[in-house]
Amino acid sequence: MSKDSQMRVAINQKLIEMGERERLKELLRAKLVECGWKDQLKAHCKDVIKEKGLEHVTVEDLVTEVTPKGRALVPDSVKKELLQRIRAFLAQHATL
Amino acid sequence: MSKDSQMRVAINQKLIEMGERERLKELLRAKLVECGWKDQLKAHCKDVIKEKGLEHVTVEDLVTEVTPKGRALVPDSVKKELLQRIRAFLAQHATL
Amino acid sequence: EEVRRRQEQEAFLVQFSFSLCSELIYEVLDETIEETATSEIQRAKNEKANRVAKCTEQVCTSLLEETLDADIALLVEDIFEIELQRIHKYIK
Repeated sequence: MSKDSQMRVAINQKLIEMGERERLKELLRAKLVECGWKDQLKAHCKDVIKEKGLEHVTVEDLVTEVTPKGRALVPDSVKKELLQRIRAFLAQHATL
Repeated sequence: MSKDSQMRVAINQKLIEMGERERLKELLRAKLVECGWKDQLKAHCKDVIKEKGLEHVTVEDLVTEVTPKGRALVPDSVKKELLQRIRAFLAQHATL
Repeated sequence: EEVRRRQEQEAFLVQFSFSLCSELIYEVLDETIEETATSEIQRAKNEKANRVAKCTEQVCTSLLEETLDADIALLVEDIFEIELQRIHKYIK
């Protein structure tokens, strides 16, 4: 296993062990609602269904279709906050 | 002060005044790089850091650990060249 | 007397050359070893800090993607269901 892989495993382990990984996911979900991401994505889904017609799309198609936009719509501030939070956690709890 | 000690002090002073002491040290440094001694020393330092783990080694530890090998690794040809250079200087300034 | 004096000086210079040579070697070696040890530890520290920073970003990205993928899948299923129900109501 490369040094990078070992490091990623160690970081993830520490996050999981202390329940921080789940807390971070929850924080992210809350932020996504707060910043309107969820509403924007809902609207986009509806647009795609309207455009293609419900009878011509499956759930899988729709997931494939909206995922790139879903990822792109996440504000940089949310990503930054998540990263900061992980960094702060590691600084406080981990000897990597 | 004995006659030898007086001479020693006089020559050392002359070596410093004429900048020869620094030149000799510079020559030695250059030779140590040229013969690969410095690269060997770096590699040895890396090995020790890797073996002990970065978090368990201080500069002092590392110096203590690598000094014997560092000294042993100096090629005789480098020592001889330095000695020759010292002798040549002293012969040139024999009237000191 | 002159010959004896010369011989003494010769002997002194030989001995002095050897001791100066050793002194300079020890001095330069000690300085260089200290410098090298310091810079190698610093280099290792920087390398580790860079790795921690890079891997933290990668872990962050994978956590983000994992959460988004799960949430997008749920959201799509919900909307699909709602749209389906809406159409069924309309047909009835």
